[in-house]
Amino acid sequence: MANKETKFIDKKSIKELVDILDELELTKLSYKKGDVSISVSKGITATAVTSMDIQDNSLSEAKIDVDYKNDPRVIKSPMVGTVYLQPEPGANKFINEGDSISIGQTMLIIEAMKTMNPIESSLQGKVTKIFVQNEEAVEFGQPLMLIE
Amino acid sequence: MANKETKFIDKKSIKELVDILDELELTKLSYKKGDVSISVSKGITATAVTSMDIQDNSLSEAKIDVDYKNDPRVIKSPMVGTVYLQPEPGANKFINEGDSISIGQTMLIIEAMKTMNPIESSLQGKVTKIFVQNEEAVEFGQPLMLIE
Amino acid sequence: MFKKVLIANRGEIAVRINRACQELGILTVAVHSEADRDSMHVRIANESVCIGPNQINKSYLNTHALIAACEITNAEAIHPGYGFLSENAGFAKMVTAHGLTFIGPKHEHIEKMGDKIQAKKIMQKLGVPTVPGSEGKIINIDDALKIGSEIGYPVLLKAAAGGGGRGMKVINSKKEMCDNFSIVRQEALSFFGNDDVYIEKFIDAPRHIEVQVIGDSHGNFVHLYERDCSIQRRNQKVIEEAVAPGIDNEDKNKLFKTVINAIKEMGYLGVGTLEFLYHEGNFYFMEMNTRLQVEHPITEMITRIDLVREQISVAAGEKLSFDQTKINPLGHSIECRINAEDPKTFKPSAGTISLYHPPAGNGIRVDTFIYSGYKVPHYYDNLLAKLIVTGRDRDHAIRRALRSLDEIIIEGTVTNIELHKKILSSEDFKKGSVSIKWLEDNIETL
Amino acid sequence: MFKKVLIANRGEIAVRINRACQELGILTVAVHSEADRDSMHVRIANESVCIGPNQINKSYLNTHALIAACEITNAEAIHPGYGFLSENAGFAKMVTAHGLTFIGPKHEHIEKMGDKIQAKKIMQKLGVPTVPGSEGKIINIDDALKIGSEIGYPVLLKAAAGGGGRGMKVINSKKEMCDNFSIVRQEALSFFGNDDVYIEKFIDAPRHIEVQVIGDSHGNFVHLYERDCSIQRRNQKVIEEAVAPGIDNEDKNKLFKTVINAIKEMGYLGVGTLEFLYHEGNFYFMEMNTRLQVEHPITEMITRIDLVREQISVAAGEKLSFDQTKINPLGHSIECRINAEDPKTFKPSAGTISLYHPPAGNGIRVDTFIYSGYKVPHYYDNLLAKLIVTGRDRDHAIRRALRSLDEIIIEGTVTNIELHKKILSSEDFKKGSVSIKWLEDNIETL
Repeated sequence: MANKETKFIDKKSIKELVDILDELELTKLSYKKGDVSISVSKGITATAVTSMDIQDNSLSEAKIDVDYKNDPRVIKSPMVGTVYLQPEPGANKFINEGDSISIGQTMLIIEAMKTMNPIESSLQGKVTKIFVQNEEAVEFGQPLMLIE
Repeated sequence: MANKETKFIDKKSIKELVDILDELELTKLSYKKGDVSISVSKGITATAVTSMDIQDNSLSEAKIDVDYKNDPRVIKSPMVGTVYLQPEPGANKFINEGDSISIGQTMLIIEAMKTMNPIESSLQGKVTKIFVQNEEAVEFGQPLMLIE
Repeated sequence: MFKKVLIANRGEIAVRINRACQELGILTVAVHSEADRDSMHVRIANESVCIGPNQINKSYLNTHALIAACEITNAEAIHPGYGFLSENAGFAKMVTAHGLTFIGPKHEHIEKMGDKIQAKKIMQKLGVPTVPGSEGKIINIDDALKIGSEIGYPVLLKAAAGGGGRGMKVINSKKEMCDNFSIVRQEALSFFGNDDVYIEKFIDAPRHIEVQVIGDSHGNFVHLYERDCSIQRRNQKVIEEAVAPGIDNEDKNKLFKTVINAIKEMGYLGVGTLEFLYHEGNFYFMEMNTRLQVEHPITEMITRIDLVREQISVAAGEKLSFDQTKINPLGHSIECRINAEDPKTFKPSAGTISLYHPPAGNGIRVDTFIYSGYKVPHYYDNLLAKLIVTGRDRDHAIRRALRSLDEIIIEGTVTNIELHKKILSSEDFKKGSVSIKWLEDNIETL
Repeated sequence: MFKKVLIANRGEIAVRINRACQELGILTVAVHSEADRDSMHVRIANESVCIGPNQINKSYLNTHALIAACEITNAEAIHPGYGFLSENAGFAKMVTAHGLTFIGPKHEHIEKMGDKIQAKKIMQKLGVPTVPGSEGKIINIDDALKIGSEIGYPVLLKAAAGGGGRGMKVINSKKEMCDNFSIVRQEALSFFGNDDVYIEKFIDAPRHIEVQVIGDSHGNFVHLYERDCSIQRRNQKVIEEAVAPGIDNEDKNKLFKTVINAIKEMGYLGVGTLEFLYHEGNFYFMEMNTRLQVEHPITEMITRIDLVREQISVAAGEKLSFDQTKINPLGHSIECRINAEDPKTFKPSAGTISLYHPPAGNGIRVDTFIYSGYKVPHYYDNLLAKLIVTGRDRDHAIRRALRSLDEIIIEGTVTNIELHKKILSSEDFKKGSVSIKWLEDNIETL
């Protein structure tokens, strides 16, 4: 018994502190009483990422609200290329804001390597926003249309 | 009841500190009372300073509890040099742990540039700790004695 | 000169190429996968295009997306870096077909040197020393046994389409040849889609010596001396140095002469590296890499030639800015490849770099793409940084490397920094001239 | 060679010297004030000693503490760096008297060159071209007027003990001489504790050209070409380059000859710099700095000589590792002094460096002591880092500097990085050969 009392490492107290750390969502907790002191930390926090963001040179980032990037209602560009909103110069647009669209319907064309690629809608609903202009260059993953 | 009194970790106080931490929008809060000290941290931690601390090459840091650095009861070295605890080899020490000391009394000698510099106490009281060994090298600001 | 160049790569080499372009006044287009949006090569480029999702075959190997990215940005040329599409003759051809410039050799040279059997034949014909072996591919066991007897066991049985140390087996006897011949062909087929194999004399414990060359389209061909890349683990280079310690100058000059003659005969364009095994005073051609090497900076340091700048210039049709007489190597340079890997298991690691502090000062160059706060994606290779140190001589360079490795701080991921320290502190390394087997044989006791 | 050296300095130069020592296999002792406990020079040294509180006169200028620190650590030599005690003849003498080695010239040379009148006389005698002026100090107005008439107005009235641009006044006429003579003497007395003044021809809008020299104790004396330090603000150098653009080689070689002759006659030991004004093809000796210069790295880059290494070696009694024939400058190198200062008011700044990311790659060297998380103390000077870029020619070096300045990130304190970009982008700078007045005249419109 006496032996147990004098055990160097008090794992129980450490565990208890970690539980408190978790519960109170702390990053660091130090505790000292008498000649025992324990300090526990969790979760490295990286601060530099945003600091490094000194320039934004991507094609889309500046123009498109970044929130749409992960919006499931948004159809994003499956390829790099140039957007055409109508089948040929002078023709009507495939789709206008406010139009309804069905799955499989051509929404626009992306030209890449001299090839015209019709892009079909994977969603059904009303086109509430078209993010791209005619003849605009788009990159992979760039939001094209919002369908609600 | 008695068991509760002597419980090692005082979770209630930790919680209270975290509440204060949150309320005052702090990232770190340390508290010390008697022999208990608690430190809690949250959010962004500037990790670089301590992270850089990969080696400790100073003369004193490793040996002296860093807490004593700012303790007003401690007399620190006013110069760089070599400590002598007695006036000459074989003689009695100027002072021993447990002795009383008065202001102006020589506590030790520091040799620098072949000159013996008697170091006098600026405090009065009982010498409870002598941090330095005979012939030990000391740097500026290094704790010499604790006087209570 | 080009007005705008697209850099079809990522990581430290994309950063390296970006810098060379900007110093030439060329605008740059970075391409990136979705995972690499925050990567350094994207940040420092003039423009960037996301070309696909995280998987390399859908992004960095996506030839159509790369051409399309040139189209929408009006980039005139593509620099492929190393790895990825850099030695893909089909891509080089495609780039040219689209009226763009591929910053690299002509696609015929990529193709010829990509086939190891053909490459060896060509070099042999051009007077470059090669490993004794079969004249070409071996299709039946009888021929294999005949050649085995001729050059004497042990021999190497190699897949023609292999490379980087894969697709080869040491055969010690007639019996082993009989046992393994069809197995190796089978493996070659399944790994490389081609069951052509050939036989070479097996050279035990050689050194890896390679010669850097460059050619322009005006008939100028220069070698930039050699590099020693013998410090390897599982055929991956760990430390490289220039020049190679302890090799007779006369032997080297003789080799350089045959090498220059060969690339002149080929009409080679751009940078290239001829890799040799070196054993007991003899060089044996292994293969030619028709691209920039990871370890090109050590050659830059001792020759004071910016290889990437010259590579871009000659691709744009300009003359080399120097000739052979200007190449007088000075000092000694060592490169340590700093990988994110477990020091015990050597498994690649990832994670967020919570703190990065590079070594600095006289003679130190660090080529990297990491920064404090950068999240290293686990999709790509694990080279974090190249520490390149240059000193007045080999001993000085080693000391400089050691003090630099003491200074560097990379937190948030495990690295092989300690391994580098151990290698550079070892007596064997200090003496120089270790073989390509040395690191594997000694790694436990370093 | 020394076993252990104490570095009596802080900041980037202490880090620089520490690296040179460690590369020579010498153990290092850092000294520091209480404020500098976390400073980089303390972290990378083998040992450290706290020598006093924050004020420099109680710590870095505390000669007794420095000697005592050598005693307790058994350091055999003291490297003073630049500034602080580096040109204090008394300290050099004291160090020697204690059986230690002062890594610098003999104290007699420090003393002689520290007195500007005496220095000029000595150099004149040794054939070095000087500014026409009084042979020595002027003690009365009659002599002042006589010399003013002889050399012709405008003239400079200078304090013998002045330096760094302080203690001097332009005198445009006889009347101004009468009005100002006693005022300048009075100021000299109160600033420098010495009212000796002398008169020199005033050279309007010259360039600042300086020559790097080194000597050993075996009779070897070498010059390492020149640096152009004309980009100055309030007599503080901002950008330096090597070699100086647009100066006739024959004129330079003639100058180097007289310089080498002079330091040979002196029996000069260690590194030193002779500063000249350059105007219309003529050089005029200003002063000699008997220590390492802040801008020594640009000379290192173009000559490939490690000046600090050589400085330590010759102080230890060794021979220079090279002779004049080995010094063939290659390429062009530029140093930008990155200061913590307000870009509008130029006031020194302090603060915690929340993020530091240096530029890197081919041709880039950064000498610094800052790191992410470092708290810059406000007690000391505000030089944070020296960005040293080297290219194949001046134009390449300028482009390299510009791309590096785009890459560097220092957050948490204001810096003069934008000023450097403006200077390097200006047409005047690109053309070369601006005068020491150029920056001040153009700073508003850059």
